[in-house]
Amino acid sequence: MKSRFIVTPILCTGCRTCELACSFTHAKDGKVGRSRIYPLNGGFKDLYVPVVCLQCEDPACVKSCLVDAIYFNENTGAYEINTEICVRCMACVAACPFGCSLFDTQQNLVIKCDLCGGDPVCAHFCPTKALTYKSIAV
Amino acid sequence: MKIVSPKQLEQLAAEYKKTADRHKKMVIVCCGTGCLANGAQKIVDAFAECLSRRKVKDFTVEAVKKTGCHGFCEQGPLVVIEPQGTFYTKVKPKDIETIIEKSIENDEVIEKFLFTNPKDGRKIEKYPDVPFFSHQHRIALRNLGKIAPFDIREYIAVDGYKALAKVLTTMTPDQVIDEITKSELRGRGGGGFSAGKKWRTCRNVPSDVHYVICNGDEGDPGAFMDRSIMEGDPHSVLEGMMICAFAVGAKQGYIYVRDEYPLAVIHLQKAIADCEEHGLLGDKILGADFSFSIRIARGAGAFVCGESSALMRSVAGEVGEPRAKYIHSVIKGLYDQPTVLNNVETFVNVPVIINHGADWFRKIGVPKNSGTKVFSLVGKVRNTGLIEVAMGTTMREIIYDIGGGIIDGRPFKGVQTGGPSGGCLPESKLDLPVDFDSLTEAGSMMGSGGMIVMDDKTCMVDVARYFLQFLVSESCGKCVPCREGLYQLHKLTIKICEGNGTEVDIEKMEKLSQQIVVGSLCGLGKSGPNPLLSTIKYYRDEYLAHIRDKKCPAGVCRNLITYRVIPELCTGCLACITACAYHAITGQKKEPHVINQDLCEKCGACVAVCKHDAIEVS
Amino acid sequence: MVTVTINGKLVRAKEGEMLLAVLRREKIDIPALCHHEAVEPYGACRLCMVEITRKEWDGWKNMVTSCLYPVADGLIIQTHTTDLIELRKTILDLYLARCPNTPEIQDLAAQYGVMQTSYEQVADPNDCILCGLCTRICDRMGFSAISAVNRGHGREIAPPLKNAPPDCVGCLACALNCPTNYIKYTDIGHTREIWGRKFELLRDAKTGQLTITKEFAEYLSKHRVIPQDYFDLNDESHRKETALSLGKIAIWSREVPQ
Amino acid sequence: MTHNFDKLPEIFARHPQDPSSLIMVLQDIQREYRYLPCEALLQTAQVLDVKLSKVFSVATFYNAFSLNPKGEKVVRICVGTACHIRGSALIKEQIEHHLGIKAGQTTEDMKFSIEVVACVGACAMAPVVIVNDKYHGGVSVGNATRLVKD
Repeated sequence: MKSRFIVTPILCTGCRTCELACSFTHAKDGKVGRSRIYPLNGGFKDLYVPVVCLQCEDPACVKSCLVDAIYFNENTGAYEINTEICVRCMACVAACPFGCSLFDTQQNLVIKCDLCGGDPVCAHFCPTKALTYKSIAV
Repeated sequence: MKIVSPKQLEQLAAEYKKTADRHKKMVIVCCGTGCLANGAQKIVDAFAECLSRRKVKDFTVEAVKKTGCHGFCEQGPLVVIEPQGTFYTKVKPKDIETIIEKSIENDEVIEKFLFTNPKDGRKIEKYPDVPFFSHQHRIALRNLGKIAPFDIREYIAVDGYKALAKVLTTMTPDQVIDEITKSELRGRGGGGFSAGKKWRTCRNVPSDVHYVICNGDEGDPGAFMDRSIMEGDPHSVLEGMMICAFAVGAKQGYIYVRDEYPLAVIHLQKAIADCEEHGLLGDKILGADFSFSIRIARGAGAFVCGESSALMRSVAGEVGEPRAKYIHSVIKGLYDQPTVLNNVETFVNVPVIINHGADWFRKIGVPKNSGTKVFSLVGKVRNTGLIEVAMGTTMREIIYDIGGGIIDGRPFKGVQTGGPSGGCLPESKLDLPVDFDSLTEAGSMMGSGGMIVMDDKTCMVDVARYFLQFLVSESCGKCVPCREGLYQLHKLTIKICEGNGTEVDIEKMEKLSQQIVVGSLCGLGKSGPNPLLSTIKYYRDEYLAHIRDKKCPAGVCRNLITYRVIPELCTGCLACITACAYHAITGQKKEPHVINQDLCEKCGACVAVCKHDAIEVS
Repeated sequence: MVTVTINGKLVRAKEGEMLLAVLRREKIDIPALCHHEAVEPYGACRLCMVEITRKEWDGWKNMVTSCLYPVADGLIIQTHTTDLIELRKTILDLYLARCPNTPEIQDLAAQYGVMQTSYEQVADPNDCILCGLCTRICDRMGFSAISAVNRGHGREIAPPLKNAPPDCVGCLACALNCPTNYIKYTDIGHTREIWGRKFELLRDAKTGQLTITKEFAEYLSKHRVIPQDYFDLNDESHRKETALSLGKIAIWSREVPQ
Repeated sequence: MTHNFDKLPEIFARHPQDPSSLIMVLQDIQREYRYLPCEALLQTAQVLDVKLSKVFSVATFYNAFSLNPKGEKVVRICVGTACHIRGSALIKEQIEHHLGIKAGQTTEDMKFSIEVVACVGACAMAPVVIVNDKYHGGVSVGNATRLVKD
């Protein structure tokens, strides 16, 4: 059993509540640009997909990191960035095909989803339940 | 030919001893770097040339032996006629004919080549009677000047590799270490750490690979004992390393040799090749279950590479930058493996200790400082050269009995020991016994054994400035206190030498020195301020003379002196006019000359050439 | 786990971890200019020195660089004794003589009450404090494009032969981690210039801050086996599209059991 | 200055081709060309599999290496302690003045280079000057400039 984000695009309204929740949790100032999650327009009108780190099985970000700053947190199942080690070369930012490794210009840090320690806040706040976080059999 | 057993080695030694005895008459020509510079090779060639023309009974060219350094380099080239032991100094190629005719064919002594004792002007005939040699106790230098360094047979003939055979056949590694520990042999490279303890620690580190490194990076300016040993007795170094390797379980050894010592590299290479050929290096040495090989790593001119962690990085082909040693290099050294690093002189002592036993060794010297120490006695002393004395000998004995006192009978001012990490000791410390602990207590250091004697014409502020300049240029530049601190100390000494110093500057230097000692990363920085601190401690008056009176009592610091011709003494010989590079001296032949103070750069060339002491410094 | 005493307070720490990490965790303000977690501790700035002792040392104390000193049980650590403050003052004073106009050094020195250097200022000051972070990080990344050259007081950081460095990929790790912002670079249009070498930026700097150079991307795809097309994203819209399509597949096919 | 780099492979062949040989390879190159030509550094980096920056770093760290061409005669003046006490500074000044260059420089006609070296281990003969590996001991003001006559 593993916990995963479950996304139902049909329910997503692009309201950006997840972004706000994320920003408040991680940056404490609620600026939308500093969120680790962002809804993308799916090409059709009113079709949105919240894009967030998939915690891939063979992650490009980890492979691209030349200083081994991204590590797997056994407790939460998230790949996290050790900001102390990170040298901000942005290799992971460029390597992630989903754009889920982001650069925060204000803090001068590379950020990515860390699953809020195992219980992602964004999923709690999704008003339409387009984004949920559940245990599933893999 | 491979020697496959200790027994075979014994037979060979006996055989070679006989061969060595066969030449009843023998001529020994010192071919250390000093004598070579003075033309020793020409002497050897002249012997060969002369003997090809002239038949001498019972004497062939093979009996002319080129040996390593005798230590008495200043009097070179040195020639010793055996078996009488007649000692000739400053021999020239043109004299060879005479020497062969008189000394070899007719056993006469030629008075004019004999050494004159500077103390009483008497000629001394025999080699061991020369005071320079008679006061010495030679252990590390035992073979120097006796055997030809590039002939392994000669080394075997003087019981070479006997200690190795003994170790391989009758001792366990632990017994070897016990013996060395019991002998209280301390590292001769400067720190004075117990060699036995070091070996024990290294042996106890569980690892498949152990290394032995011989530190031949004699960086201290003014010291050259390691050079002479490596050049004159390379096999002793190798034997010491092999015994160490056996004790700690190492299979690979390195000798790190300074770039400035090309001859040492050649001799060591030859010695290693000979050993490999004779089965003394490689697999199954002397038929025992012991394999060891040695590689030479050449340094490239960096004083900081005398520091163990820097040296190990340099051996690995990297920049010689030290690292902090909270984990000691004995545990994590070369390529992060346990490594024993000892100095050349330390290794040379090892075979003797094994052969004669720890108790014998401990009887030499003083308690906790057993054995002997080699010094290079240089500077303003009459007999300069390499000497070896028992630990605990006083400085006075060394300088006055062996060294023959100060040049021109001038007053003694100080002696610098320990190189750039050591300090200067004044006359009041002359009766200090020379050993690791006493020197450190007096604010200096044993170091690798440089002993530079200074007379009243040496300015102590200038000496401090000189050492700081050396350290600034030799600092690796990694940590701040050493890189920036020593630089600032150097600037301050320059300020004082130029007469712009204040008394506050002395305090400032003392305070900064203290911080450098505490704050630096490696030994270079930690001991860097020693020369400065010791001169401030013992020669504060001289600093004050520079600061308060704007005078340099020794007449060295240019801004504070003037040169003047004393007309009564000047003979008008024109010598100073020719020597002055700045055309500051004018005058006619046989008339007193005059120095134009505006043009004078105060280089002192005129004083150096004036034979009549007609130029005064004030 | 081991227990150490820091300024009189008992603190638990992992055995073998470096003292500085423990001090930082305890929120003790220890200056360190040459330290970065990504690289091995170096011990060059000497500012992080602390005083250590043990009960059994009978009052004997030692000063060590905390970035390099592994903690062990029973250590008693003092971080702000008079001696240590004096030492830090001296070091900052020396730094100021070398880098008189560097704001980072000025600020730190001011914290310790050193407003200007009491030593002779060097002739041609610049902002480089020779902490070696740039070269060490470059080594760690596997490029080793730049290195320290010369030695002693004349030491400086430079690319080989002082020409455009052949091994550089323009990742900016050196410049971004320089504590005094001494290493200069420019990003203009699609061109990045650093160490006198020009690089082509893969993405438009105007549309996003996600910028790496073509050389870096090529290095990553070759040495780290990341598909080249992960980087072949020359503008933001294209990237979003890819992200979305890949995202769909990944999320729906792999994660949700139907 | 152009060189024939045919000798380089021979130098490389003398040593094991791994990074630990770097210093010794550079020494042999220095001995051959009396300085380290750019091209030689590039080849060394390639052959020994060492980054060029490391080669450059080593080449500038150690005293024995020079990146500038040296004159036909390299005059090395020992400024070790023993030589200093016995007046090597004066000898250095005389030679510098005679050749019109400072230590570390080379005359324009590429005939002479002056270098200072911190102790060559011939302290008993101080002051020492070495001209192209030939040692001259007990140098004095009178004979110093004679060592650098053509």
